[in-house]
Amino acid sequence: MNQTEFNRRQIMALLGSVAAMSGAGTMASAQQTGLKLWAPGIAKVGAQDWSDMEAQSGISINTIAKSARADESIQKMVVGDGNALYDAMTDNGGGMEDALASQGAIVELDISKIPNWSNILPSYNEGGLSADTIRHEGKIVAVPYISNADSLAFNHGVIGEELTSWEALFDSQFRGRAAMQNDFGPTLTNTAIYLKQSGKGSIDNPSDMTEDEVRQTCEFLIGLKKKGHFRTFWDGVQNGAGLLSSEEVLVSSCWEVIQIFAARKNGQDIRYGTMKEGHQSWNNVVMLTRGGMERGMDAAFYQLANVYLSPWFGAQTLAGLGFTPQMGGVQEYVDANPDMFDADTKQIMSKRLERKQARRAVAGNSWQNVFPTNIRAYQDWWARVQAA
Amino acid sequence: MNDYENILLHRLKWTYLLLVVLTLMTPVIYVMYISFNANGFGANEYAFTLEFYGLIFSDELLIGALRWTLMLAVVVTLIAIPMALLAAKYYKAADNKLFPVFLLLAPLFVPPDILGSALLVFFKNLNLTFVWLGDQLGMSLFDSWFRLSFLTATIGLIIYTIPYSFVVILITMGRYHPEQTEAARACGANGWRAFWDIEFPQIRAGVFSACAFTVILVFNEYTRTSLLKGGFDTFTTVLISQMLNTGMSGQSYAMSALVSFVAIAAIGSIIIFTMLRAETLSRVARAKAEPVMS
Amino acid sequence: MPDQKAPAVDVRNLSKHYGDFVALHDVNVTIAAGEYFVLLGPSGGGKTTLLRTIGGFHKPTKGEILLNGRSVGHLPPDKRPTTMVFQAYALFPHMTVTQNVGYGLKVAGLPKDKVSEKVDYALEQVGLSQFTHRKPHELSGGQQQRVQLARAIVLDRDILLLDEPLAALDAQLRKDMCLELKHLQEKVGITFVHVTHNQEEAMTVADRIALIANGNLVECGNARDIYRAPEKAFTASFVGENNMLSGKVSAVNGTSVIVDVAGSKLTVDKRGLAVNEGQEVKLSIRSECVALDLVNGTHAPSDGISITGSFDESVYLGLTTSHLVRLPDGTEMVSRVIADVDDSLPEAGAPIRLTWKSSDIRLHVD
Amino acid sequence: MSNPLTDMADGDTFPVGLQKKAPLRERLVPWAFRAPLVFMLLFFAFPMAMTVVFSVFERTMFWMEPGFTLFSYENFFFSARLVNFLNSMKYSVISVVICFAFGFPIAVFVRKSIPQIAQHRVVLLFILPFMVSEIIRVFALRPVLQRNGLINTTLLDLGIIDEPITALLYTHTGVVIGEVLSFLPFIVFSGFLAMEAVPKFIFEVCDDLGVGPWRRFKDVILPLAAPGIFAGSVFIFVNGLGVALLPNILGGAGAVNAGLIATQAITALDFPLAMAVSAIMMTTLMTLLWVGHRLFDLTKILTPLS
Repeated sequence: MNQTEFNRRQIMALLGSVAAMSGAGTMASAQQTGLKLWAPGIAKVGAQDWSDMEAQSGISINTIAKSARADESIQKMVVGDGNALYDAMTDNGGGMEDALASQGAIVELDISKIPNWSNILPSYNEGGLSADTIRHEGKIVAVPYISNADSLAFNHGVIGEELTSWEALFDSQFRGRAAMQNDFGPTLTNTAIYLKQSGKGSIDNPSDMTEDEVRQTCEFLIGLKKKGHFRTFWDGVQNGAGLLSSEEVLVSSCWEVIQIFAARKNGQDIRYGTMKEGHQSWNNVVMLTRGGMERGMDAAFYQLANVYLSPWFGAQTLAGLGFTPQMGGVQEYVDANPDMFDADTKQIMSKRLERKQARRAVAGNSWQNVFPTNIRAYQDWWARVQAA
Repeated sequence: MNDYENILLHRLKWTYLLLVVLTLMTPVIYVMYISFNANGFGANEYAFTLEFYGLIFSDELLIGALRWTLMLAVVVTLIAIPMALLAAKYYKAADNKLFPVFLLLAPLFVPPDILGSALLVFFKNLNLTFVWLGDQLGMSLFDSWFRLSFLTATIGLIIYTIPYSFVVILITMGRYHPEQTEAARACGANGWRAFWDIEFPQIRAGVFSACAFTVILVFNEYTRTSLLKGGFDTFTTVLISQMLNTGMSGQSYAMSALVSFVAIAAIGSIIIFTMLRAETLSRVARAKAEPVMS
Repeated sequence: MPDQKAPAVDVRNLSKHYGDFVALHDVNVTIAAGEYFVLLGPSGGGKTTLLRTIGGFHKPTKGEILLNGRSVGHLPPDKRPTTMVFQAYALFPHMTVTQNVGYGLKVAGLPKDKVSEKVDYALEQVGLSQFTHRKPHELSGGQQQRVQLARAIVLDRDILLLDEPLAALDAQLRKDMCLELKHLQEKVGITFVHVTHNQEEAMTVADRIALIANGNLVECGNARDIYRAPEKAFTASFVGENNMLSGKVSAVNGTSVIVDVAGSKLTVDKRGLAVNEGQEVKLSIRSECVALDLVNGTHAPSDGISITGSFDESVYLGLTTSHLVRLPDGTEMVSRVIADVDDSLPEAGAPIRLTWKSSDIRLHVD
Repeated sequence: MSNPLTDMADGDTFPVGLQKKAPLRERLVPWAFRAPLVFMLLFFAFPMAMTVVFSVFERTMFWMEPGFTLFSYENFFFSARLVNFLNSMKYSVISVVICFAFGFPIAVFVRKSIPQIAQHRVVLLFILPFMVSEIIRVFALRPVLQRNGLINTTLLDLGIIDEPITALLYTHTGVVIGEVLSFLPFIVFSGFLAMEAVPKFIFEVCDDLGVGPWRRFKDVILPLAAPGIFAGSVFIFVNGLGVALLPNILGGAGAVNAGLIATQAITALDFPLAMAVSAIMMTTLMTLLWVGHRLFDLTKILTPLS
């Protein structure tokens, strides 16, 4: 064997490994038989991993972690190879399901295959308030599993008084101690709600603003940012909770789960207020991708969707992460099996449910639309806010 | 270090050096510290626990990610190291040394995000052209060759790691005398035998440390992999997506602590091993030299 | 079996260019089988390039090389009937002496016992039998070169190439190694091609010496002819301590010429060279053939075989003493005498006459 | 110096005296040695060059289409992005200077007063921090620098400060701290390589001539080690400019560098802008390396190796 032998063999090895790799790549993904679910951590309840969800739904679930960013999921599902990789995915209703359905990335659902669909919240039925958040052109394309009205978390221990208005978030007394989410969807909608209700800006519909309305909102934020009002913009639950629990910030617009984690971390008195101007309400939905349908994973999907609409899931998510259940009958379920939660968890759950009703009752609420009509304006202006 | 140098100043410099290494190591030590804390990241009270280390191997997501990362590390090393070896041999024999050096060391100077996004767009376009080509020719053989997948991640990581292994191998080759290859050829060995019997055993240390270095680099790399990988998750992308979502789980800290502990042990043993060998060699040499003098 | 009458090495108009630098220019040389042939010359003269081209480490730009009558221009070193000993660094540091010497045989695929038997014999020949398990860095310079020799001869190749094998050794060890090399060659009987810039080493070991300078083969001959009767001016200037004089031919009569050098007329044997009047020529006289004429001083008439100058100084070198004399035109001549001169020497600057035998002065035209 | 390319090429025997054209196999072998370069040309040089082409494409809803528009460049140069880019350049230079001030003396110390065999091992110590992934290292900085972080609490306990310093995190200083801690080892490596060009006797000669450490550094070490130092500084400068991680996690208002702009553009599906930023970064890098090569021939860095 001589030098040329070595080089030819070495080149063969190179080509061999390239073929093996692509083979390995596809082989490995095929070998995972379970439902390939692209979802964030908040889509599971119970145990640290997905074992409880799998037990309830009777299918095996392979989750791939998903971040909250809307444009990332659009890029993955439409331009990227999302359909080849994922059978089902979650995202914000009232916007994302229209975008994905319009691009044929997700398919219409046959709700007859979801027994628990009967106890879904009435507002989701035909003509209901949030009916269109799970439909695209009248056809049901998504199943809601959690929803909430996002509000302001504040450090009651330090501040000493209950905050009931978004004014506090932008007030100079919290200069350098305020934070908002690093995503244009929730942040711009929340600010727009405040500007509209407080009369400081002429904004018609905070969840689908015109270019000029986006400019007003962003310039308001840029002005504050230049004055050093915002300590930072948080990304993800751990970051958001860390800011509050370490008293890095005293007020922060965030998800309720962040307020719960922050309060639980060091036992400080961190609360989630009810804002008089209104809240940005949203829901998270689970969808069946076209690829999932083609690979015949729809049966497994329907079983999972059934669990998401079961009172068991509703009770668990309310107790654990503090999200609003999407179905009725949760209270009866909790009474039916008293040993599931200890006494004070039940008490917390009912108090949370009460406050959620109070928040949902506020007139100014408006939906968070992650896929507004002129999304380009949102993105360009948001880049300016980030760069300010 | 001659005899007249002020011994105190010398020790001061040594302490400064070790202090700098320690400050650079604080994140590593901090991660290990957290991995034993029951109530995790950022909590005030500290409760020692080994629970998370137990959880590592039951956490399906983490193990799956680990498997992908190991596969990626092995494949990248198997391709990058022979390439670095060939490139080093070419560099040694080339008369125009500027071109190979520039081409092989330039990836060091390209920031990760820039390299990642440039390759991402390039591969997407390449894939689109291949698909278009496939449609023209009416066959779909290479439709999915360059879609973002294991292959694109491997190519990106090869480009990232080859400068490091190229330099490491070049350093060990610096000490090799080419006359020995010629002597082997004069003894009747052909090109390959001369390389395998004579040159390789002497640069083996460099090649192995280049392999270890590449595996560690691939293991800890996040930016380029996250931009170029397909549907699978590697070790770092799982950690990050957890960080950006519900927060790094206890076992994630445990896993990264374990990985860095293993890597440090590997590098540490190389240091100790070379120290011991140098010690024994010099002692043997001294022993041999003794009789002549007496 | 290579046919007997073909020369071991036959180099035909070999040229080697590195870009525009000409390392070898149209070299022709033939080395007979079993001959100890030395390539002597200044460093950078092209002798190593010639050796390495014969060994297959360089490809000729023009011309051809035949080993034992076969053209080998395109063959790599391992496919040629040659093997090589290097100046240094050529032993495999990670192998013991036995492994080093036996490597060629292992590559050739000989069975283990045959290899160890031949290796022991080769080590015995070079006197290293008790160093078998040492590593190269545990050997002295001389021992390392002996291991290289053993490693080469164990292969029973036809031609052994040596690239300045003794350059790295100190003077005394080099002397002993020269004799060892000569005896080894006689014992083994194969062709040796030895490159060196050391004249003494060349003359000790060589059957024939080729002088190579700036890419050209200047001259070829046995040690005695090269030393006593150098053909070319360069050979004279390089081998031995020759006085080089240049002058103009003033008259040609029969077999000798009169050359005007620094004011004196010298008669030199033409040696059959085509020379005409007025031509610039070079003359060479070995310094030991030049004697100080203390007897009749400068007033004796010039007889064509002597020259006058002023005494400079004398240098005592133990065996010999060199007397330096400055000629009127500034050139310096050396007279080297064996005996220790006890009688008084002229003071510096005193006029002196140098005489020599007419057969000792040689005419060179190029 | 024999040329391995040619000797390795003629791998087999031929009938005696036959001088036919070299077979395919012999011409193939030199190509095996060029394979790595071809790979790098195909998958590194070519894609980076293509960024210029893609940066002038038209932006569509989800991808881009061939066309010619300078909108991306206009979008970059006439917006806050340019200010951020120049700002991040300024802070990168600051971190280069800090890294050099802290790191280079270590390289000089290792080269000067540590025995030859131990030198490589000491430099190896600086590889240890890379055993943890770059992202975890930066994330771990947050609890150290934040309001009730490690530094603030220790300083408060020692009474040096009475209320926590908030400038350490979510500010440009935070980014610079992150850059220095991430890239300091690289100045030690490149310094160590650069010091290879400074022969050992220099230190004895300078002591002999009574040259103080500062003058020795300025007049002797700096000129000799310049190529290595320059390469190390360019490495840190360009990475400081391009690593999106640091400003993203440690930076606050306005702390946005080219890398972050590019990745944000990718997430916002504005691929032409991302390519424009990459093209601008590559041109900055090329000019820097070209200037460096003109000032001090950069191949000198690797000469001690070959």
